[in-house]
Amino acid sequence: MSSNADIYHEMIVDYSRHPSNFGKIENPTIQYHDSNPLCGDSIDIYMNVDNEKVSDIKFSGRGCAICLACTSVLTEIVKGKSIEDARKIQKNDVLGELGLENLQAVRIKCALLSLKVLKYGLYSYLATKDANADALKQEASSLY
Amino acid sequence: MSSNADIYHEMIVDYSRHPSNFGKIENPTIQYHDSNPLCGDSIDIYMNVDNEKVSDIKFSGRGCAICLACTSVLTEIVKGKSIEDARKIQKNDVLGELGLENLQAVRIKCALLSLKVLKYGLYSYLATKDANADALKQEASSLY
Amino acid sequence: MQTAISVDQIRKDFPILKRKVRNDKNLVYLDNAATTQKPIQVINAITDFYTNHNSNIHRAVHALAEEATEAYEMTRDKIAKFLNIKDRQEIVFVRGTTEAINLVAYAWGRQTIKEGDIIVTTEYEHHSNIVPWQLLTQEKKAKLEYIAINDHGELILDQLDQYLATGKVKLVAVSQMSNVLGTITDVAAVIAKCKKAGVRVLIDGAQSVPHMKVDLDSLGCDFFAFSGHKMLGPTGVGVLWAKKELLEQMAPFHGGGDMIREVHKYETTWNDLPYKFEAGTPNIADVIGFAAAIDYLNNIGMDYVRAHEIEITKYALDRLSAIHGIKLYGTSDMSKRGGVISFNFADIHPHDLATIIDEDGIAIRSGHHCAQVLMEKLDIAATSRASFYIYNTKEEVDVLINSLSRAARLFKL
Amino acid sequence: MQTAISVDQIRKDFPILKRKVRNDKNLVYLDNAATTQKPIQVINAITDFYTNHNSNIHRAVHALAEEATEAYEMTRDKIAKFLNIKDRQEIVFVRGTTEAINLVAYAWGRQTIKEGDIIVTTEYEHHSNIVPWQLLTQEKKAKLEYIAINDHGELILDQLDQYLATGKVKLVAVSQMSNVLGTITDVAAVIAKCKKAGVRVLIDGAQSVPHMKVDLDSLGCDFFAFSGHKMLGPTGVGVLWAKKELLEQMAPFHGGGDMIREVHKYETTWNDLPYKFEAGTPNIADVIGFAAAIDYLNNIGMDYVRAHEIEITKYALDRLSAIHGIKLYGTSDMSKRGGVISFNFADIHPHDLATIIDEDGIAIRSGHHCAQVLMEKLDIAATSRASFYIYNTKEEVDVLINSLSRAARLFKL
Ligand SMILES: Cc1ncc(COP(=O)(O)O)c(C=O)c1O
Ligand SMILES: Cc1ncc(COP(=O)(O)O)c(C=O)c1O
Repeated sequence: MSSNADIYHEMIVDYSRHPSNFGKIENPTIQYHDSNPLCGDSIDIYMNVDNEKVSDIKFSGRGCAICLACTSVLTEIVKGKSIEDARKIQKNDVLGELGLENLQAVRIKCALLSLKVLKYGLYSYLATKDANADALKQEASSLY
Repeated sequence: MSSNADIYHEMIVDYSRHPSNFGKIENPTIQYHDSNPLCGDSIDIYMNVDNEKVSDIKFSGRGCAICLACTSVLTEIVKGKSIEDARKIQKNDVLGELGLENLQAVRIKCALLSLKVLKYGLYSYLATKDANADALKQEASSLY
Repeated sequence: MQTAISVDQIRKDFPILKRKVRNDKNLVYLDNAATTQKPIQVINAITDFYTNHNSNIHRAVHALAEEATEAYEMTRDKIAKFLNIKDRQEIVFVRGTTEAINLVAYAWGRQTIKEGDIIVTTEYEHHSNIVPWQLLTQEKKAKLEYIAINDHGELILDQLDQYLATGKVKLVAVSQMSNVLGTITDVAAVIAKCKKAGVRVLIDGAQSVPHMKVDLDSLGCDFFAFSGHKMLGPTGVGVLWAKKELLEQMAPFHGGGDMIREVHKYETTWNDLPYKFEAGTPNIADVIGFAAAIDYLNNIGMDYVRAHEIEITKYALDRLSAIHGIKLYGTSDMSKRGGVISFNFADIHPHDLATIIDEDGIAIRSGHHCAQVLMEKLDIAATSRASFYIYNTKEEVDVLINSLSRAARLFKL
Repeated sequence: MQTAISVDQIRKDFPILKRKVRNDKNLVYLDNAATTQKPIQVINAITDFYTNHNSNIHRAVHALAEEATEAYEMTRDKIAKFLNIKDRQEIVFVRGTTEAINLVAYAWGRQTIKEGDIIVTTEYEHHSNIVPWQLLTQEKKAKLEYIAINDHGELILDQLDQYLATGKVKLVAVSQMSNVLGTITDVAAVIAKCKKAGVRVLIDGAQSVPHMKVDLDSLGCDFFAFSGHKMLGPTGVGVLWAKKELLEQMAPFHGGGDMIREVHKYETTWNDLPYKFEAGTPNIADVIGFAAAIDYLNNIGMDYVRAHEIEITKYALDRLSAIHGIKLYGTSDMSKRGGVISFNFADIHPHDLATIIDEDGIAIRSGHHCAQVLMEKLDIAATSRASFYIYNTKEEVDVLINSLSRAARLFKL
């Protein structure tokens, strides 16, 4: 296991103070909220969809540095992607960016809360349009 | 601790097969029922009271040899006694007759079920007449 | 197959079996339906937890909390595998079978059962599978009905058909093995009938899970309850398993820590399964100790457990039935019975009998065994009950038989 | 007075304190409000039970059952003496504080609370003393009200007067010590007010009983709940104490074995107290282990416990308040606070802080501490919490302080 303190490199600390895409979108196409019952971290994600592309994404809420850094990276990855590509994002796409692949079990929930919210959000959007939307819900609920 | 098997001397075995005062009284002055929640033993005591004396006493129900022997002895002691004397009967008055003073804790309940029923029965009779009746109830409930 | 397993070997793992009781007699422990003894592996697991890893779980990030949480959750995985449960989120830790059944009565029953509905149970149930339904049906002005038993101590399943035909049955609650008669219920038949009628089934597995292979995925019931302490595990831990869709629909039971998602002053949302039903600090050490019990059973194999019990129960039934004055209860068909023998000996009250043979170091149970409805049905006050487990031997049965003859002498039979 | 007691001596009784965590760091365990560590005496008591005496209780006559029953019931006597409870029948064993409070909500609350009634709790309660009342008041269309806290983290008791003045309050449920702020509630004042108004009081003693002398006879509340695992005892055992008259009037909670007097098919009568509320096989081994914890505390004396905690908490508050960027919560008046320190460090999220200092072997808790209503009130998401017990030392506080400066460097404070 990597040392926990190694986690707190400059990028994470910076993201925690200056998160990317932090804010709200008025009347977004998609909005989803979830929280981590163990620690109270809480994330809302807002997305606008144009031509089946995520034209804009923002998030609000509060969380630890891990949570804010991962959410920042996630929103950066998603922005501009097609819905089809966005739904394929895996946890290591986010963790890898930040060198968090070996995060201890109890902190992984902080790192993946936003991915969970994203997947549920996409599911809520696709539920009525896409026969395979249920897979997204499954994925989201099994994330941790 | 005395050997458990010593308990089962002839007198106890005899009483268990031929209990004293076994039966019912129709329309008795006092009737009381209780059971041992741990083993299901169950005793009803019936008493007729004349001139504040227990002129007749009988019991029905089922129980182990210890229970039936002690109930037999108890009814023999009570029969003919004044209410005042009957209420004073202590557990060792019964246990002593049968050499059961050192009965193991878990069997003491079998031995004292009938004394408990007697005391509650007398209480039910005295409750409205005797200012000190509550003491009987206390005694009964603290018997084991 | 594990042909190498021997009872002698197994007995070495149970330190209490070396104990002398009363007048320096070897302990002969035949009260396994009440609770089983614990192998050193289980005792060590608890000691190890308190010595090296003790912490509260789920909510902290420090090293001990991480270790404790992981070990606690690993028990859930082991139970899932042991009983072929596909989704670990369906496993709720409780104190034991009794709490599991009460949880269903409160959290599912109170929102489901309406006036005039029927809950069906059986005449050979343990009080834990009767009293919660009495309380619930009384509260809801519903009805409780009983499937009767025949002379062999088996359920008369035609009666279930009759109840189901009313269209009012909402739940059938039945044990998979009677703790008094040892009868193994044909739960597959019960569940098939109920499924056809769209009726929920709760199985009390307190006596079955410890003694035979149970596959919850193929069984197909809706609720299943059992206790750790009857299968080598510590006291204070048991399991409620229920189908996820039911757990999701159910109201929470206990409110408190861990079962919530977000608490506000006037409204609260619930945590994911199974935590929604695990309020407060759970019995962490014993849940972890329970895993060692499951490992132990896996190691010897449930097939061995069942085979050993059949062998010893058969032997005991043979020897007991040769004694004049012994009345045996339950079926003699070993394919339909577990390692539990209830009997009466002439007119000796079971309590007296238990006290007398206790003098020879023998631990049996006497009384109503929390099955007073069955006692009423059999028209007896009590039975004596010898119940076996993996460490019992035929020699121990012989000690019991000899001791019975001493009782016969004392009572001049 | 036991002047001979030293922390060094006490630490020797706790095997886990010798453990190294993470990169060979000494364990510095400051998460005692979540659960305490266990002395070898408690671990040995559990081992001894399973090794020598294990049996189910109450219903059998054999030697092991007798020993187990006696040991189990002896814990009840020890608790009675420890808390000055006059009647041992008022002591009900449960899993912990959470189950105790839920038991009251179900068995007393459901028959007592009516539409329009008010239950009063406080802003600094643990979820265990909020969510059960939310569930109950929602079911009964009653109201839940909160006594607010002032800037020192103390209850504004005038608000209690206002609620009581409505004449609609049926229960006031308040903790004797906050698990986040450490505030010691003036429960004597609360109870006096409620008694005058004829209102029942439930005290959550989860954080008080482990840390200070509690005398239930002189306190005079109606219900009292606490957990064994927060006072050196095993997980899975706690106590509900309630006045006998209340326990007698209350409906049973769980139905099952041991809580009944006579079970018939359609009606059942209840066992005497406290067994009416102890359905099913209880957590026997841990109840017995709990007695060893009480012996341990009696041995060092609750006066010592409190004095030691005051000393170490004062020291920690002094050192923490000297650090730039540390925000402390709760009162600085040590006569009104226990050994719990919640704090925040600049803009470092408590989870990150806990992870960083865990690297130095330090176990603190971070998060909402099951007190989200309080977090909302303080307008924060979480705090870091260090909580002390009899084995903590000033040197351990120093380790914490040093580790905080490492966190400051990482976060470039
Ligand atoms: C004040 C308070 N009340 C209740 C509880 C709940 O106790 P348990 O988790 O043992 O049920 C706790 C501890 O978590 C507490 O600190
Ligand atoms: C068939 C059956 N059901 C339920 C129970 C209750 O289990 P527990 O006492 O562990 O809650 C038992 C054991 O006593 C049992 O044998």
